[in-house]
Amino acid sequence: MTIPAPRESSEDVVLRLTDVVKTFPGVRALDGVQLEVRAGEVHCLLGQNGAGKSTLIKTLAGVHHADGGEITWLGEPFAPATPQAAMRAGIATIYQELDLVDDLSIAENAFLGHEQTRFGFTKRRSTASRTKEILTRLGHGEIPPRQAVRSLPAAGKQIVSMARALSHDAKLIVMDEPSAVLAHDEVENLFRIIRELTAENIAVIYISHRLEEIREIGDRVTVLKDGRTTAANLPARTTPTRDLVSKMTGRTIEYVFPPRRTLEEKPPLLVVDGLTREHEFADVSLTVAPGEIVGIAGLVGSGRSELLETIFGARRPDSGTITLDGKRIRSLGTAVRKGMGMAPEERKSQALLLDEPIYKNMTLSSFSGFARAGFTDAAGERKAAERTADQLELRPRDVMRPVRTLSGGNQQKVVVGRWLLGDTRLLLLDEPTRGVDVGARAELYQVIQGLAENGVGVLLVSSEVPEVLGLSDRVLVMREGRMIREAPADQIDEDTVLDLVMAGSLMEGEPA
Amino acid sequence: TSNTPENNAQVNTNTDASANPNAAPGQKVVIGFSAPAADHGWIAAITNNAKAQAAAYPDVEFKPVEAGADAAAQRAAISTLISQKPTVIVMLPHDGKELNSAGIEAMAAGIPVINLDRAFPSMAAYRLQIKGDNFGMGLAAGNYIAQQLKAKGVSAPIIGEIPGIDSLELTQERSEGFKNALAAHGFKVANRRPAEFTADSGQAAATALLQALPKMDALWNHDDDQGIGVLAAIKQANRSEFFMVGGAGSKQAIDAISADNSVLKATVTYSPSMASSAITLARLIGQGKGMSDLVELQVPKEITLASETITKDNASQYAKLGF
Amino acid sequence: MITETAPPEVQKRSQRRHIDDNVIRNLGLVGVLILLIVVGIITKPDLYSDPTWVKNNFLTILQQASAIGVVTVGMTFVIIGGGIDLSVGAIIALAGVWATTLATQSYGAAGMIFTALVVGICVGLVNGVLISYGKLVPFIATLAMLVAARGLAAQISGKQTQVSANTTINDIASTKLLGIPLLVWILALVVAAGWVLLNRTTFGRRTVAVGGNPEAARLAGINIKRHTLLLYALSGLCCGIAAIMLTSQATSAQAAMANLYELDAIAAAIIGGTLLSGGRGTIIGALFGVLVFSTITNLFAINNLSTEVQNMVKGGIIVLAVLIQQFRFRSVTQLLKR
Amino acid sequence: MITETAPPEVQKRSQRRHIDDNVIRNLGLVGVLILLIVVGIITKPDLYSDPTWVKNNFLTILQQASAIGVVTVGMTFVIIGGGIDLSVGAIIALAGVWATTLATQSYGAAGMIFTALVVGICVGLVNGVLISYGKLVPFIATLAMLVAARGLAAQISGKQTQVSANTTINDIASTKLLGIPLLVWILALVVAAGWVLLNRTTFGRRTVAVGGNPEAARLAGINIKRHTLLLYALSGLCCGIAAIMLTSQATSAQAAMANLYELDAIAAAIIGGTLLSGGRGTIIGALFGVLVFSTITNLFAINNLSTEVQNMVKGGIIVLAVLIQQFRFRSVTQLLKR
Ligand SMILES: Nc1ncnc2c1ncn2[C@@H]1O[C@H](COP(=O)(O)OP(=O)(O)OP(=O)(O)O)[C@@H](O)[C@H]1O
Ligand SMILES: Nc1ncnc2c1ncn2[C@@H]1O[C@H](COP(=O)(O)OP(=O)(O)OP(=O)(O)O)[C@@H](O)[C@H]1O
Ligand SMILES: O[C@@H]1[C@@H](O)[C@H](O)OC[C@H]1O
Ligand SMILES: [Mg+2]
Ligand SMILES: [Mg+2]
Repeated sequence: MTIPAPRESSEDVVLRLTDVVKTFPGVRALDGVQLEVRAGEVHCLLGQNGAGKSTLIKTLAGVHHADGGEITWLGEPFAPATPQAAMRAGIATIYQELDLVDDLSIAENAFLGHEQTRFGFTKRRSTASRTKEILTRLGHGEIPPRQAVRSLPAAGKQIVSMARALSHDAKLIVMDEPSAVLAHDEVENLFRIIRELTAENIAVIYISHRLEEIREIGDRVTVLKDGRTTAANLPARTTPTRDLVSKMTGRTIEYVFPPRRTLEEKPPLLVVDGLTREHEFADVSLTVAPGEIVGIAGLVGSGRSELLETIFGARRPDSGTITLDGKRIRSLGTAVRKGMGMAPEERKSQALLLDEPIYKNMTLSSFSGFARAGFTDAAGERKAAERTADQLELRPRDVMRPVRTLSGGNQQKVVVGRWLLGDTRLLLLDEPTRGVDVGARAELYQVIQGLAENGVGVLLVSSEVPEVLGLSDRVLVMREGRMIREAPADQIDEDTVLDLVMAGSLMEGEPA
Repeated sequence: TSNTPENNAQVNTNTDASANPNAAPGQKVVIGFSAPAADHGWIAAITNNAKAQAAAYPDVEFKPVEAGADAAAQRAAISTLISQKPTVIVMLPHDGKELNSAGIEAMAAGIPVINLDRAFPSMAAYRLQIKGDNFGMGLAAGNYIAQQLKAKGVSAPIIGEIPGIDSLELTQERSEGFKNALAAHGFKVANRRPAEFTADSGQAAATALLQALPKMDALWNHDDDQGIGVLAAIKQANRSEFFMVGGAGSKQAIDAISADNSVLKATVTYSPSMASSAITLARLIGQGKGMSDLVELQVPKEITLASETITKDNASQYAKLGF
Repeated sequence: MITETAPPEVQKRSQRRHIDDNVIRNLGLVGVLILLIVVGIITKPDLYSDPTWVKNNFLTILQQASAIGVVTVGMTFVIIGGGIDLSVGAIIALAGVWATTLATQSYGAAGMIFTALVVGICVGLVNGVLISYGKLVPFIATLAMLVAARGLAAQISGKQTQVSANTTINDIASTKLLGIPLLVWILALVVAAGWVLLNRTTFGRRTVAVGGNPEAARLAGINIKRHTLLLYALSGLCCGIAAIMLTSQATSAQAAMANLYELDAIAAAIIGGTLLSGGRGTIIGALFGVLVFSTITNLFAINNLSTEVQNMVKGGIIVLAVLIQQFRFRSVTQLLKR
Repeated sequence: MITETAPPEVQKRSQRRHIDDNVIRNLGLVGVLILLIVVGIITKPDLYSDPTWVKNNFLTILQQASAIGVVTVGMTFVIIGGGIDLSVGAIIALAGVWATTLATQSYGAAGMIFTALVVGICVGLVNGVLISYGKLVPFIATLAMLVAARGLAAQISGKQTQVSANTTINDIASTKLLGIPLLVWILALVVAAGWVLLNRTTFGRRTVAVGGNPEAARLAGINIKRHTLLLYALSGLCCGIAAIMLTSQATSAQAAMANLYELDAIAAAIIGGTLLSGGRGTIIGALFGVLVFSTITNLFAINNLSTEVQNMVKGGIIVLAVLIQQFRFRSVTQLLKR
């Protein structure tokens, strides 16, 4: 594999990695990485789930220690022993898994590990005011620094993570999938901040699975595959998607949605009528027909997750009814028995038993079905799981592996696969492609469509408007807990949805 | 009780063969010994006394086995001991009823068992039973208190009681005896706060009791070791309107009684010297001898020590017997 | 219908790997056991030179482990399911005392056994209700039960040691089947049943799910409240069985019996590889954990160590056992991965 | 530089909410305390009609809570930091016994206090090393220490109750300052210091981080191992202080002292709102937890309840206390959310 040599050996290169290797027991996570980052640029890292992006940045951050290769930072050899050393050297990191302490305040989180103190006592006032400054800079001056992080939604937490990175006097800020939990407008806000940073000659390493973002904010792209650099310093705006994807996956996958099918009219499978939960959503009515994919678009915090969970019976509605196939759903137990399934928003905390093998995770809701007289049928479960793994192109296909060892995208497939095993007739999907790489994403789309073709109704929540539009037959737009618009997917476009979602107030009179 | 090393007066040193023919060295006796792990002074004294008494006889080999933390552990220890075939076994069981079967097992194996302090219910489980009189101890305490109060002319006295570990049967027996003695005089216990035979638990129980009874006339504390804490609590609460009776007869308590500078005016004995006697008698049983002052050729089957009442007047006599 | 796909090499290897975590942990414990026995042989060669004694000693160790072993099986389920049961000792006492009241004894052995089991299950159910429906932290709910059940046991027994006059019950402890004590058979049976229940039934699968990730279990349609309830009832049942075993061994029961069994059972389960935070654990590991403790006790007994030295050494051995286990665990895993 | 674009609302309601969680929890406990006192007044109106008695009773409750209160402060730190310390009672015994040997007593009060504190800290450090560097589960490491330290204490004391002949030490328990017992002042001091340490210092904030999200703490550059070590040393220090307090109260020390303090301290911390899984807890809550227990004991004493009834009722009260707390907690939170 030939790697294009750096085009210029200018002095403004702040970070250079040569042949960096990092092995975990049994896994060679980094297997010869080359990377070159210049001051003031946004350098994007691209790669499939499990390619080694997070491992790479953790090596830079002093969390992991490289087993081989060379790192130069500001012209000096660099091997940070601890996260603190890296931070002191001027490298701040926003980690992929939110790294906040729920019971500390926002200000305390921002300055955790480098607290402002006098004789060991925390200087609370100045910590709070400095945090406030940073939050204001981040466009969120309204967040009170003394509030506990626990009370923030995911997007708010992401902002605190950014505030923490900015609380250091950094020359390089590494961002590992910062946009994964952000809504469209929040991403714009993030980009504004990144531009301010680079204007100050601060370098940014930006990781995302969303190619459009890389086009918009990135300067150069380095692609990782299986722990190796397969392409370095590609121009972010002009490199054709086809090339990027093939460098990442070794294949050419079209990052497109499967062709739309024609739906036959059928009586609805799911009927939701006047569903309300105080402070979350109000008076939501919707239907899903067999074989139909209904997408819900909306901002983060608009109450979509809560709506799905309520439909699934995991939360009790204040009022309204849920009917599946003419039968009222009043509890989660009946929902599952009647053929409803849900892939929740937070894979790790809501869906997976990370230390259990893949097949047991897949059969988590159906193992009783395999069992005879209460005795489980492990072989049967394994076979079925293997079939599903094939169907989903799960990698690795080995269903005995603990789920923990899978990359994010593949973990998501396991969650979806769970509901392919029973006879699921209605599938609720909450952000099914969050953190999932381009290749896996395309596969998931195929699977979802395949399900629909087999008559399964799908209710999909996604913060990515193109995904909602591309995948759904019908689109619902939700804002502040209310359905404000419903339209067939081919009669609504991205701009309209975004307008509805954000400047929604202008549309108040619009029919739902 | 005290951390002062000293000579042990609880041991029978009358081993001069000229004066006492039983003391003449005889055939060798291996005495297996098992008592619960010491968690307070009295039990510690039991083990120490047994050991010291055995050492006083040249013809005795002392084989102690640790009885561990509970009845199950002691059963296991006894099994091990039986397999080693000692001449006799001296056993202070965790609980007489729970170890009854162990006694039977040893007797069946041809090893005479000396049941110390906590009684086996079955006569077949022991050759000799030597124990203190728990009921009698309560009785003695109750009688002393009643007499004193009568003498003072108190008609409706407020009497407190601080027993030891309340779930033990021996505690129940003591309290029963106490209750009976008081009832004979028309008195009753106003408040009863159990401790755990330890000084800190004694302090806590006494503090609670003193709080519950703002005025008190008499107090019986079952155990002198926990009494250290009880006395401390009384002092801390600045109380002195009542008198107190102890239990067991520790050195510390006897000294305090003779000094007469605290509320402690008496203690009723339950002496760990019974362990020394048990060893002496075990030796005789092992050698097939009787007690020389008695006509009988063999040691009797049951001996119950009388609970004596130590007061200022006779304290000097008991001073050396305090443990 | 059944298609036989040739499994790829990778699969075989990793299949072994996953299972091996537990196996290696257990191997570590077996190593500790062997070490303890070797120390026994070195310190007491005379005893160990007698084959009959060795056999008997082995059975004694097992027998001493039997009641606490049964309790530990129940405890392991509760912990894997994300809970903890501090009341096991108290439940045993209550069940034992209740089964040996004169009234109960008048119904004979069957009545006594029935009573012990029912009392155990019922107390377990109360724990379960408090925890799953009352939303009490398991630690607090079962601590409250510990206190209350011992109180009730003292009340029922009048703080007396209640002697069992029932020879059938008393004989359980002395009966042997095929040369092996009945109590050991009971332990074997409970361990086997526990193993099957955990590894081969839907109940076991739910237990792992509920303890490993309650939210995921709930969203997969598992009724976690009911399951939690059942787990505590199961632990209560094990206590009921243990109550009969202990009553038979002591031919009596009393309110203070099975003192601190909760600590022993929890410790054995954890040493056996059960995660205190739930979601992972093995029955065989728990059994080994119990055996380690009962072998330590045996070693002390044959060497007649004084209690205080015993305790000091025991603390050291526990630490050592876990360290050995960890050491083997890591290094062997590394080796296998190569 | 700072551009003020209209920010999207990521953040909406109730910044009061978090602080209130704790305050409300504590209010619940205050409610329970008041309830207990009211029951006392109803059942013993004669006693409660005497103001001097009421004052004394109040001080007695505090005084009896003082040693266990100090231990609970240390325990709360350990639990918030994601651990548990089962050895507190044993450390107290060892520190107490060591401080009252004849040799130590010959160095006078200062020597005794110094010894108790140093023993406490050292044992705590051993716990900490085993847990953070030896990677032992805290439950197992401190359980092993429980056993070993009590063994060592028995060895040192020769299983005797060691009487303190030092009047300075013995007087601590009977001294009053401004009408309030010195022991209560010590408790107040430790609680205040604990509160400041937890809420106003980096040490405290890092404790929350280490227990709440160890990975995040590590990524923030906190030395988790060293911090864990310090937490156990802190708990050991609290035990050393408590050892002196108890020794002074009982004018003696022995190997069995402070029996089961571990359970009491853990229970008080949890009832006070500390999460057993770490990351959350309050010192004030822990204090209230201790006070609830010591008030219950007081209520039982003035009503002369028998041990067995006491225990049964106590179990019930614990459950009730937590339920009341939960109830208030939920409903008030709901109110605030409106
Ligand atoms: N601590 C660890 N121990 C063992 N294996 C690890 C560890 N961390 C990462 N890995 C493995 O290293 C490989 C690279 O993982 P990494 O998290 O760097 O991928 P990534 O490119 O960030 O993926 P994603 O896009 O899903 O975040 C994966 O196979 C992963 O399973
Ligand atoms: N600042 C805040 N403080 C407390 N709760 C908040 C705050 N912001 C939002 N929430 C809560 O978050 C919930 C909605 O958040 P959530 O992000 O899950 O919505 P969503 O529409 O499902 O978005 P997504 O699909 O991205 O998950 C609401 O119930 C709201 O009460
Ligand atoms: O342990 C008990 C002891 O403390 C008490 O004083 O006397 C009887 C003993 O069994
Ligand atoms: Mg990653
Ligand atoms: Mg959501």
